[in-house]
Amino acid sequence: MERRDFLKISAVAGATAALEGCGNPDHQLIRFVPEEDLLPGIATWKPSICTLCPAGCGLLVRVMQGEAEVIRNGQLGLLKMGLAKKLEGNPAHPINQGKLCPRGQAGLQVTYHPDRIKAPLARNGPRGSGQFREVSWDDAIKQLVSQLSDLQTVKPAGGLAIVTSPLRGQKKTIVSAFAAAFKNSMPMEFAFFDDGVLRAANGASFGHSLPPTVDLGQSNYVISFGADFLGTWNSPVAQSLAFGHMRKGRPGVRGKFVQFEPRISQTGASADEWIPVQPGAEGILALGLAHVIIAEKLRSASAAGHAGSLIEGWSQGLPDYAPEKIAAQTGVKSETITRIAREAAAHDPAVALIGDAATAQTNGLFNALAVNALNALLGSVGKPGGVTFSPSSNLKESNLSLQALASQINSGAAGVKVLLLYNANPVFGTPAAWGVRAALDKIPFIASFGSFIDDSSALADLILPDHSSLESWLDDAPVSGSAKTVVSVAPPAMNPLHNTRSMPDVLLGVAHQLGGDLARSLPWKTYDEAIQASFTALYKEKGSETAKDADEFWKTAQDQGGWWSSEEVKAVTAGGSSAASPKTAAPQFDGDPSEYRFHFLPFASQLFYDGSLAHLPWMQEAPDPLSTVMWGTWIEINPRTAEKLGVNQGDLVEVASQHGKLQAPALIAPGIAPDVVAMPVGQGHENFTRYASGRGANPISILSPVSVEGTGSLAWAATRVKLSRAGKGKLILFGGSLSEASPELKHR
Amino acid sequence: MLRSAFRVSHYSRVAIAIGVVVLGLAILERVLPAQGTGSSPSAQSPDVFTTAHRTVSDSVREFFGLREKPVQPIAYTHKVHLGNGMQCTDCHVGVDQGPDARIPSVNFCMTCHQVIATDKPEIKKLAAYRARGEDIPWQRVYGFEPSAHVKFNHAPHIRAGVDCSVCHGDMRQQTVAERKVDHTMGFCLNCHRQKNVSVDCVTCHF
Amino acid sequence: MSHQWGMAIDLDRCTGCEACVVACHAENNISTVGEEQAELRRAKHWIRVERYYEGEFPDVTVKFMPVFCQQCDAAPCEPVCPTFASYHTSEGLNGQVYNRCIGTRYCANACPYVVRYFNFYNPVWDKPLHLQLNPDVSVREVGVMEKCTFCVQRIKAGEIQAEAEKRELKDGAIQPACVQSCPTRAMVFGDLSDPESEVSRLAHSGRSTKLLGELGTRPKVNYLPRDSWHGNEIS
Amino acid sequence: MATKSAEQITIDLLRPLSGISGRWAFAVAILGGVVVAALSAFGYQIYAGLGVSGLRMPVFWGFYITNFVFWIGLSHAGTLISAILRLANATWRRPVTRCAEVITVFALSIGATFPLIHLGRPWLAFFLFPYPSERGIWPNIRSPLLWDFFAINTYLISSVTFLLLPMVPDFALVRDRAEGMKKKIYGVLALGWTGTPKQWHRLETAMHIMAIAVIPVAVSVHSIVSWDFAMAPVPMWHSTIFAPYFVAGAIFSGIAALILAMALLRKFLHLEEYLLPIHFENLGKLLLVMSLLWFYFVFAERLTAWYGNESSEMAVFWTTQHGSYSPLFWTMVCCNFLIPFPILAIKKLRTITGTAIASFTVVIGMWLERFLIIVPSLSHKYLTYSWGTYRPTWVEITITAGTFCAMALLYMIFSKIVPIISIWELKAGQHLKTQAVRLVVRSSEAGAD
Repeated sequence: MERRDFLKISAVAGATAALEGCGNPDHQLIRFVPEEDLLPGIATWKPSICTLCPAGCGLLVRVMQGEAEVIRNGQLGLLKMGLAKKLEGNPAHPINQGKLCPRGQAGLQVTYHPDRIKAPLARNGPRGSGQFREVSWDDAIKQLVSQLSDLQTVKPAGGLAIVTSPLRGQKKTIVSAFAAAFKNSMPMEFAFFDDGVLRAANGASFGHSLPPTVDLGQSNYVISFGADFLGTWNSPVAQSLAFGHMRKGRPGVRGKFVQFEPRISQTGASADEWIPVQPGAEGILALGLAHVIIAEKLRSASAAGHAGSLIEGWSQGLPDYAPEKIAAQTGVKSETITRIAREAAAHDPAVALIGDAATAQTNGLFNALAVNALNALLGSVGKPGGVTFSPSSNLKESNLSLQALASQINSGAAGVKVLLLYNANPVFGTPAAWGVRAALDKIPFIASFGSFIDDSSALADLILPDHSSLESWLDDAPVSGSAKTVVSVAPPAMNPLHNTRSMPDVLLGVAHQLGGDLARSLPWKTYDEAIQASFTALYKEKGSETAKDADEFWKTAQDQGGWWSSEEVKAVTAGGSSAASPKTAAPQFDGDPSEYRFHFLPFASQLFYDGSLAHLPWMQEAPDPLSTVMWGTWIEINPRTAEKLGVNQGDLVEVASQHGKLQAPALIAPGIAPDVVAMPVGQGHENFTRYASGRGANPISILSPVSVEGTGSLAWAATRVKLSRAGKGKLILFGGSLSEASPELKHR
Repeated sequence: MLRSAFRVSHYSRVAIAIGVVVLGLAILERVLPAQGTGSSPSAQSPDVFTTAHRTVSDSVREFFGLREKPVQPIAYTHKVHLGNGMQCTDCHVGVDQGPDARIPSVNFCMTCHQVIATDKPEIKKLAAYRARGEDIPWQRVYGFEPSAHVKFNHAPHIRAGVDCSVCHGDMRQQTVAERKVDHTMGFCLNCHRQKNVSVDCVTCHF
Repeated sequence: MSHQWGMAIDLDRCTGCEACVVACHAENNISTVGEEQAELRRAKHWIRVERYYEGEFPDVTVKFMPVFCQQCDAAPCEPVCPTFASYHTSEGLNGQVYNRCIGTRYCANACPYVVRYFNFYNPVWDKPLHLQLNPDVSVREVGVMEKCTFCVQRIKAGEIQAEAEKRELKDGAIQPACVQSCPTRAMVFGDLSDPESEVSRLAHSGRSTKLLGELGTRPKVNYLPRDSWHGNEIS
Repeated sequence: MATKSAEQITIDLLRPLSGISGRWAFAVAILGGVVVAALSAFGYQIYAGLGVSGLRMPVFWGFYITNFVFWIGLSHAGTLISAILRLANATWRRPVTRCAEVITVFALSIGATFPLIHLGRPWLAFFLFPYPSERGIWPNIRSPLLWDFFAINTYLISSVTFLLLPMVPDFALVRDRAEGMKKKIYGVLALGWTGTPKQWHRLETAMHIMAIAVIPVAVSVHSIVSWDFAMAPVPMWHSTIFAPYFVAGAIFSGIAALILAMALLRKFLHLEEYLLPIHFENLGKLLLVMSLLWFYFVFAERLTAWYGNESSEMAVFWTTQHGSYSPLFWTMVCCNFLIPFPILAIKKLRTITGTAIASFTVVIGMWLERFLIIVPSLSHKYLTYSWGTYRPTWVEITITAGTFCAMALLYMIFSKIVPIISIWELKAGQHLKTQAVRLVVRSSEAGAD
């Protein structure tokens, strides 16, 4: 929104308008007959579900009557309709109990975004040119059907790839069933911040391949290894609620919170003790703590059970992990290690959690297993104030990784003829080194269900815009954040603004046109039918005590936003698989330390999460909690390092890895290790609406393609980089100063 | 030279000059979209919403409180409807529950006018709207300028037993609704003072 | 005795997550000014989370502090306004009457907390973003000062509702958007004139402090500073 | 001054009124151009919004208020000085007073426009007038801005009267020597002055009353201007020293402006025989005193702030002392003290050129002073998180330049319409002198007997 331009452009527009002598355009628009019966000025609150991150918080949507410009049977006009005015947490929902994070609240702007795709689009001009023409839904679906029916022939020309965000509930059922009906189909779920490592580790240690639910509220001592659990990790709202309770919710009791990480995160900022640790050394540190606890007989090694047995030398009391031995490697003083270990052991229940960068090192799995073992040793698994696992719902891990697929396509090993994209932006979310972009170019037909033209859907041949989450039926089964079993459901909170259709409905429609096994495997006509079916099943299984029949069960679920078990399910550790744990404790880094002198630490932006929210003006203009940066990105550098490099606040800095380089303004802050530079994920979209396109740089693009040993996940914290000053940059800060003591006073 | 400055012919020239300037300003005023004056050029572009007026003239008009008389698409007569024993709240639903009174939609009218007085020209208009699937583009009669920042709420006034006619005139006497009462701040304050209810600014302005 | 609305913020709970900031934008029709204006430091955040680093690596600590209009009882912003656009309401709020404001910006200079925000231009929403605008809150125009109102629209709605139902207002029945959203329940809103209310309890707890209290502005927002760990220390 | 004949004086001083030189017209054109530019800049600001200025959080007052204080300060040149000189019956004042009083009227009217220019919604400025309305809302009398509003209006009215009164006989003089339209106009302005002793008597008493009345008004005006700042709890603003500090500064800059004006008039209107070195000499001495006084005030203010060592004040203190604003600060000190002091202190240098140079630097210095009072304090308030900075835009700069040109323009036009030196007062001076001579002669004769 360039002011000056406004002045120029619209002065002209104004002139013409005035000369034509026409009045306010609104007056010329016809008014359609209202479709719903609402009282003006009176708000109604409708339950919904937040779909912006995997936490799956419950929403209440404030709906009021308003007048919107809509298109009805090809004509533009004004329609009095219920409009979502505000998103708040659903107080009844066990995950977020009426609270909501900034991202969740900004979800409102997704629905009303000026650059939302308003109708199905077909590519018009060369791929990636961003030229599309509007088509009718019938034509669009016909096109998709014809493409897919080719794949159903006896000898298909190629496979069907479906790349989606991690799905749950009936959406997942529908997508997998749809994929299953094709000969060689490759459904895969992609998210940059995936929890694959945690799932693997928890599966191995405790037999639950799920992210943990941490009962912080009851805990007296919390040790977090790099997990930004108050900001973006896992189920932040649930964890924030619990954190508040841990701090001040229990009269006379205040738990301690220690954070180990190389760069102070928003979560680390709230820690009682923030202790920098060498990147990738978290596991070693955890075992160091375990060593002290065992050595000082504060707990017996056997207490750790299976989780401990996965760690080499556990039964011998981890001789290699004596504090003084690991002090250098971890960068943490041995006495600190000892002290923390003693405090943790002395303050039952104590709990350790790990996430984010700590699990995104080459040794991420080892780190996670080590922390699991520490938890087990502290006896905090499946106990109040410890980690529990909500009973798993339908979660089928997709076997194939996007990296593998891309390389197969590029090498010609796999022939993918049709790609369906839903809620995933692989072009933005994968390192350039994966070659996803090239792979997409090789795919003859790409259909996207996206609501926006983003870096990936810009390459699509067909765009079938999905409803916004407020306009569509939703169901979800959160896997973390509450010890209760939670199955959320929500009818549409408002009527669609544009000519869009819900993705599952489109798939079901296509399935029925294709017929055959596919149609049989998807018996429902619409998504809500599918959801209702799942709730009928749920009623048979669990619901009988809460409702007299399936219909009532279904009704109440819709009214309160889902169904949740009354009792808290304490999932006990089910032995766990004897997956061979990785032997190597030490992390590997891509790049020769002598040349690439700095660890490159991307981190989830509190406002943009993984970048999927960079198109929301509220998120762009809200100051980042720590840097206070608005409308841009930055590279966080330790003051001493900056001094050595001759870099000042706001200078443009070039960051180069072995796989690419980028430029961003420097932010000089004390909370980061001198040998680490950090950069938020989220900005740097080539193509993502007027608010995010071409803004800042994307750290993911320069990451090395190494993956976490023993899993398919990307080791996104394992890249080394070199820095150089590249001139003056632009850094928009909301905060005037770093510290309360005014710098001017130094002169005294 | 100084003397020459006062020759009459000079005056005429001055007069002409002034005339030209005034004219120029007038033209500018028409075409220039005002911004600071409460109106932004962007108001011209249909794809942004702003508090701005569309032209300087708009803002000037509002500044002096000039409002043109609303012209209703259908000559709805309150007189007849109320005469037939209908109540205000029959159509203006919600007035006793919330801030605004509902203006009935074409469907609502047609519930009766399916059968009643279907031959009358105005009712034919009504039916035509319904047939086209359009709602009736009623024009506002009352209502505060946005720049007044008044947040009026009907419900408490109804509950306090203030009769509709106090603020809207006696609709029994009106056919098409007219602005019988001028909703100035003074008008509101008088009543608030008499009934000694709050005259705190934030009671209405927020 | 009329209500005296006040707030208490437990900084030991606050995690600087900014939920309150976005909640406020959503509730109060605060426009986003865009990159160019943000660079000129004209972004409007009625509530902002102030962040202060202390110490140098590796001994770094960070303080978060949500700062917004403190609704002072002795507010410097009120007497200086020549038109009564900024004035003290009967319920102890610092009222801001937009239609009275002529934009002297004197109030903003007088305010020691720098929590008053000025509309340097008319706000602009790219359609259809404007459909989100809250009809219960004014949309301010150019040249007008604006600031946190303690969500007066919610207070009014609450009072009208209670009056309609012929009942007393319950403590916690009214919540400003920021308080409602706060994921750690760090913010508590209520009636300071009611000694039973949660906010009074916190305000009179030993921990309560006032921001720049030494200036004698008598703010109605109470800050409970970050606590330290009292567990049995081990050497 | 070599005693001139009354006729000669009249001719000399009326000369500027007849005829317009090309140079004059050219200058007017240039200045007028800038003024028009400034006006259109203001128009653009109203049209586009205050955003076109460089104001931002937390600096909500910038160039406009700086100019406001500066011009109001300048206005203390005339009325105050001439009033004091009248009461002190300093004979050398006679050629000076009118140039001085004119400065007051113009500077004041220019200064008074700035509160309007700086408003976010200038079209609502009428809210400041106390007028009865159905709303039953009056302006807030607790607000220093309202005090300003009244004080400035009072001052404007009184100083206009103070200027006009002694102009009446001169208008009559012009009337008597003109014919046609010109005669008519000046006839009206002369208010039927015929020069009867009665009229002379009334004029003298009126002038005396005005002279006494206007001094407290002038003092109050600038005290109130200072209270616009001193009343707000802003670091380095909230200080008791401000009122006298501002008044002193005002007179300081006022005298400087007066000297400058006189120097220019002398040069361009060829008044060498009327504006004599002695006048500059005396005013120079006054300026010297004020310069010392100014330095004393600044020193006192800074010392107490520094000694008090109150952290919020220190932030402002250091940012001006050797922070980002220090270049401006030290320039100000040079302009207001280090340069003018020696020039004015050393008798050799206290020449017309000398005093003119000194005055020039002082005018600049005093403008900077006002800027440095306003901006650094606002940009460094209590919460460091809210600290900011300020850069003016072309709009503010144009408008500022415009006001300086407007001043010059008004002055030039005035000097073409009214004798810039009070003719009758000068004659009166002459008269007294000759009388004095006669007395001396008589007494010597008497002594001879």
